[in-house]
Amino acid sequence: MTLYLFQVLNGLGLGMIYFLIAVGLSIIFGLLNFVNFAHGAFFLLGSYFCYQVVALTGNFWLSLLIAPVIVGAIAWFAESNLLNRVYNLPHAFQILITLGMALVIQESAIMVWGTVGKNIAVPDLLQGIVQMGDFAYPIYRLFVISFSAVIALLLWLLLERTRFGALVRAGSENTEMVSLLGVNIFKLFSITFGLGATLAGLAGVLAAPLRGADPFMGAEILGIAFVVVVIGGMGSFTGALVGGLLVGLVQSIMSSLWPPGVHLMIYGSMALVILIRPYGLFGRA
Amino acid sequence: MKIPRFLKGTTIASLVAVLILPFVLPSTSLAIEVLIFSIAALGCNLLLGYTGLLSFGQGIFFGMGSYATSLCLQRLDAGLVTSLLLAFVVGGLVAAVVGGLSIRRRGIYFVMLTLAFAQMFYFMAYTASGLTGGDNGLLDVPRPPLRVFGFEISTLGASLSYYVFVAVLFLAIFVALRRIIHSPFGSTLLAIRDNEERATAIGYNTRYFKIVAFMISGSITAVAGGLYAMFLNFAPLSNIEHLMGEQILFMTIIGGTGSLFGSFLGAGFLIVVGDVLSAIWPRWLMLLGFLLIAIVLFMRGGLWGCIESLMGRFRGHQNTKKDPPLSESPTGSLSTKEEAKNER
Amino acid sequence: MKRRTFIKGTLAAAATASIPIISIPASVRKALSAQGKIKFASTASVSGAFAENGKFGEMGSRLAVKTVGKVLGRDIDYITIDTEGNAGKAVRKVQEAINQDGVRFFCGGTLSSTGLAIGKEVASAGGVYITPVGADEVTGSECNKSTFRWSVPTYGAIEQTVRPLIGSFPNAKRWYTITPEYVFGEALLNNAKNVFKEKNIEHVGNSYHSLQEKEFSGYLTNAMAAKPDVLLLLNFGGQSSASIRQAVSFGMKNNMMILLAWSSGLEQFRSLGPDTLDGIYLGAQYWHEVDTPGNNALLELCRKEYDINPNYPIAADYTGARIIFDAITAAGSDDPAAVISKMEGYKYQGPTGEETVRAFDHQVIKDYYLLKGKPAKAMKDKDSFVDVVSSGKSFASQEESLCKMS
Amino acid sequence: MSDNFILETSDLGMAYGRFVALFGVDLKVQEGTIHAVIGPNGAGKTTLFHCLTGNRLPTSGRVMFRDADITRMPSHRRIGIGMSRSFQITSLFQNLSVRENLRLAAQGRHMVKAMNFWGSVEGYPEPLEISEELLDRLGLMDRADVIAGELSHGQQRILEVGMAMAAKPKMLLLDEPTSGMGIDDIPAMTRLIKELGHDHTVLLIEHNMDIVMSISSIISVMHQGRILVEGAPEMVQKDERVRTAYLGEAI
Amino acid sequence: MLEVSDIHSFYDKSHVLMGVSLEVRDGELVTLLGRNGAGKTTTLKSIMGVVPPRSGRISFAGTEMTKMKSFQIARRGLCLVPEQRDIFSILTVEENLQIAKNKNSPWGIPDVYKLFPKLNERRQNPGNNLSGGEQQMLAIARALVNGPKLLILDEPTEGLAPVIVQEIVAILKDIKNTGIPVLLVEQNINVCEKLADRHYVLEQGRVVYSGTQEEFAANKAVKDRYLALQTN
Repeated sequence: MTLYLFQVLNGLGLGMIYFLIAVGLSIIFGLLNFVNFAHGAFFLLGSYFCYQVVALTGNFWLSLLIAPVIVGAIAWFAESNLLNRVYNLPHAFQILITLGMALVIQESAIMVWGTVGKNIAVPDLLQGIVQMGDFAYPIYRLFVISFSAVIALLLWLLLERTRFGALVRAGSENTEMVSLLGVNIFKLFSITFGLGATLAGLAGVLAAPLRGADPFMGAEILGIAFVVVVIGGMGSFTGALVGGLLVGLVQSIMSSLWPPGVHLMIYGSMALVILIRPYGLFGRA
Repeated sequence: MKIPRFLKGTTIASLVAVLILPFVLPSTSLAIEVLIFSIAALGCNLLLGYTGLLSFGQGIFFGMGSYATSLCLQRLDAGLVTSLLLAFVVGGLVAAVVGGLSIRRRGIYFVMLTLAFAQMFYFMAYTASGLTGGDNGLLDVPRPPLRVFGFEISTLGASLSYYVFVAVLFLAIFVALRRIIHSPFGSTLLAIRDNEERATAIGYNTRYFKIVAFMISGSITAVAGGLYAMFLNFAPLSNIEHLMGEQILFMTIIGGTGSLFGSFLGAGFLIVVGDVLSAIWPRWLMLLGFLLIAIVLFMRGGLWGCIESLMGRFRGHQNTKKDPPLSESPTGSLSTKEEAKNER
Repeated sequence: MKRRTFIKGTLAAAATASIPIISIPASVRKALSAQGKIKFASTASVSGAFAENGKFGEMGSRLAVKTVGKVLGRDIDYITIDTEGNAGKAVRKVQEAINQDGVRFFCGGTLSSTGLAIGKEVASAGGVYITPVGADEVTGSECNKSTFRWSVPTYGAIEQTVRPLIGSFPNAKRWYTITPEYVFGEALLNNAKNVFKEKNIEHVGNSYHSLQEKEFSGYLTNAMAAKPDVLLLLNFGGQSSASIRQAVSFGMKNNMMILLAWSSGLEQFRSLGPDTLDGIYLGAQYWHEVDTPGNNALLELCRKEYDINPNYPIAADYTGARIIFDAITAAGSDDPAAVISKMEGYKYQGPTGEETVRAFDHQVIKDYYLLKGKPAKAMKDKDSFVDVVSSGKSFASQEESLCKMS
Repeated sequence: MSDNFILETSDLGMAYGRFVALFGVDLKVQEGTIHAVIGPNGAGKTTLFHCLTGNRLPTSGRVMFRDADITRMPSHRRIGIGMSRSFQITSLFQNLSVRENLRLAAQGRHMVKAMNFWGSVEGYPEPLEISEELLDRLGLMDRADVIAGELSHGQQRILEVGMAMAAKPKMLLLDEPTSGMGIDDIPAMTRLIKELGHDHTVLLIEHNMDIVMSISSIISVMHQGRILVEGAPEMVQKDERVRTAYLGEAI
Repeated sequence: MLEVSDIHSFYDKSHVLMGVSLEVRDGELVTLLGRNGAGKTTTLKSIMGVVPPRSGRISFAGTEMTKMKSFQIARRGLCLVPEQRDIFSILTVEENLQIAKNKNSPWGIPDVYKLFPKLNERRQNPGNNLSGGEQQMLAIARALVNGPKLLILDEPTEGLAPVIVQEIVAILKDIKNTGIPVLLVEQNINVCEKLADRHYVLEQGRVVYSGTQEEFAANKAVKDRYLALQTN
């Protein structure tokens, strides 16, 4: 029984990282109606920038601050110079151009950091474990859970309690009306895109000490992020949170129950959700 | 004598291309690979270019085709034609299931469903290692001689004779697809791609058409998979990866959707350029990334679109043909989104 | 490095393409090629998802080509084949090299599936191929006349890691395994189980995971629940790095020993870092600090040429290429059949000491190492991550071998 | 009693959540007439139209066509029983030629033949003949090979109606055929609809009163989800309730 | 204030406005009348830059606005209350107002709550919980807090019960009395006649009649010809 309790804890840790990646993807889709296949690449950049900052300064906390911001800035630049040209094109073109972008980022990462993965040490402050009976749980993982919970809370406050958040939500319903209220919708798009990428970058930083940085982690995580978004419902904060936790929990509990079926279950459940609830658990038509 | 429409134009171009391909490419085996993937891209094009369905699931059919052929050759000791026929049937059936479920949703959800199925089939193939060889793939796939009514026509042992065999199949499929496209069925697919709502309103049950399109596409792609397995004497797991589907999709789009010859151009371009660049620069995938971006920004008609507009300019009149719409509905546009929302 | 460029390829199109059409008889072609250079190809995944190994493998065979210079007084035409991490592409390119360029000598291969398939392709052309991939089938059930393997099979990897560890810690009676679910992992697991049975070890549990997995917290939790004395990791590459990293973060180093049966050597140790590695037991095919004549020579060459310490892929492909060149020289001909017969039973000073190419299954008989990570302050240079605990040769006998060479 | 009613609705109701768009509409369309449905904005005409074409499932009531209950029949099957529609917002195959648009519309009547993927289009002459005939009738012969998206707006509207005609229906449902048309194009459309009335039953939603009054035999005036008044044009024109409905209640 | 001269607008190929000219002067309430499909809503959308005119000029308070984007036009003080109301359904009443709030507006959020006490009661309700009348009130309130220099309303009484219509009319009167010019599209003639200073009538994308309230009230023929069912 304790085993499953711990698997739940693991699932939470995983789920929160999935949430951070997925929520950006989801908000971007909700507001911009834009399918971003480059989102995983922002996660990848987050991890590598984290590595770089730690390598230069030895300070993980600094990288937690800086790396996501740089990722966000890069995304902002890409959005306002490149992606904004394809908003009115069919989704197929959006998929294509962002897949192209993801490839460019991935290969650039290999050029800069090489093909061998990079190790990022857990910061001294968070090293060690909490012993709980027969089980131990890394302090860093507890930090990831609580830190991303705080981020989730802040994000929720941002989306639900501020004018900016209200604008994002309003825009996901009707961009034209938002612009008729005198809001520069293009700027709103850029900011939101940048924010989404920043969150993905943050997830990358948090994941770096857990799994290291490697050039293919972006493509890997993108699949999961889409599963989370589709299950939760595109454009929904709650959906991303519930979807992320759900996928995380399924993944870790399945690893005790039926390990080979983990991925089959994840993608199977996504297909099932689309077929039964087309707009996801919390999505709107 | 009247030449049937499906034999004119790009069919001649394909014939010429097939004849010169082994001479202009560095090797026959590269030419074989180009043709095999051209066949797969043709299958994809029927969906994407002629029906407006962006499927990430083409790898499923390719992989299933290669497994079906390989197993049929290895375990049933069947002949070449039988094995390819089996791939054809299996591809069609799998496509009916995958397509039939996926087309229940539109737009991005359709794409996501095809992606989910691609992953699921991959994990199934990976898990069923007794049948598929798992990660090692199926080794020792024979390439039996080509026999028609018991007469051995060729052993297909030499790569050139196998090239000829693949080329004949490629041309046959090309001509068949041209015929399909110009049939009442094919013309209806174009109508569905253009405006599904209207197609429904004038009496078409568009679901049937889409499923049949999926089946044809799946069968053709599966045959390509089968040919690939015999070509390599090997059916690797990567045949059924979603990356395979992605690659087939890239070929189709780079070549130009809505033009069958474009599929040949796209497959040829991606494979030859990939082969050349990978030899020169290990980071060649970055160039592919830039290429994809450039295609979206500057040449949405793909290579064939470029050729068409060049020919148009050459003839001195402007080409006014619009870019073919890519996805089943232009849900990408903001205005459409608003319209959808205001619709009560 | 030399490889056809596109321009050259197109210009020479007619010439090259005419080869299969005119279909020169094999004997004539062989005679023709005897006049020119010796063609030798390195296959490695330089682009794509497994580029980390591929890059070094290629460096190894290039080093061998450079060191040897000429064979039989003829230049070596060195060709690199990027397998793109894709077995299908690999086979196609090998086919091309065989048919178009007349290459008969190959080395390298990064992934098991690639190595197996290339072996089949080379065999059907009657060439020679030596590879360091992990798949036992290469010299086991799928063995063939053309294919040789430098790396120690899973049997030896387990024998030389699990057994000595049990020997040193007779009280560590409870073992838990984490296994990737495919042939390679399964083979390691079965070998381990045999040792467990023989040594009366309690195998307290096993977790399978898929080849895509990068998150091991779930499996590690399973392992913790079983309260083992030793955690035996049977995965490799990026997956084993992730497992170790996460196992260490779960504090598992404190309550149990961790043994990675099949590490990828130096590059992997670098990416993990000394803090993580400290105290971990690692099985390895090669370690650059081992003091043998063959290794010392390689070390010097590699430092001179690339200014780095050799790692496993470099050593493997260097040695593989050297074996082929030596055999050609010994045979006095580049006829593959003659070369193969010289390779069978060949004895030489390799990087791990004296190494022998076993004739009946083409397996190279060499040492496998059990290493132990040491703390950063004990490292005498930046690459000195581990101490060698033990080493030795363990190979299945001919009776046990699945290889039925035809 | 319903001998010559080709289309009947009984107690047709439609609610979108809390918003009720139709309150039990009983519409009866007599065979061989041009029947217009008019009404101010928000009267429920479009919703009624959606229910008749099968785009929306009504929340209550029935739709009968030639004595068969078609309330739940999917829209693509309505062509087969002789019902055909046009769209308010032009809905053509923009990238196909005018002739092909019409041919496809004619072909849709026989789904099974349309599924033939091996024969050639020429091997199935009936739709070709219908499309030639319609090109002539619509006055689009000289634009036959032009891509539909390149037609002028007026011509697109004409083609829009032509597409509905191609299925050789018993009854045509036309949704604002003149919508967005310039004044110069309207007479042609008026003439076309009037001619249609000779051999079809036509149900028409239209705002252009000139057209409605000059060609319809019966007019139903809708207001707030109900049929307010029904009758001949002269009668409807004079009805004070209709005037109030259009100009607004005194407040 | 607002001058629209000879604008031509298109939806794709369909030529909807064929030279519409009108003006709204300071402090004036002007109505735009006409049957469905006459081009009233399109005129408003052209003014707001949603459907930019292909030719012609639009200027407001002496500034040329023809090439501006919607949000720039809105920032100059043109506030549209659209026909569908376009209340953000997942936002609460309060949030709907907050995102529109402009500190330069003479109306703050408390002011509009005073104006529409019903909204005050429902301030924490999401937009999709409101009745049609409440939605209309919220749409107007939202425009007011946005700081209008010209208020543009598209059929504010459509589909509303007579009692609510009266309420809306009263509010519009109040707004007019503050001196803000209003451009009103309305089908209910009675509403128009109660409020307007001048009228324009649109038919087939052209202005076919314009006149003061007095002239219009007296002209039964124009009403029947263009607004009700009479034909020539």
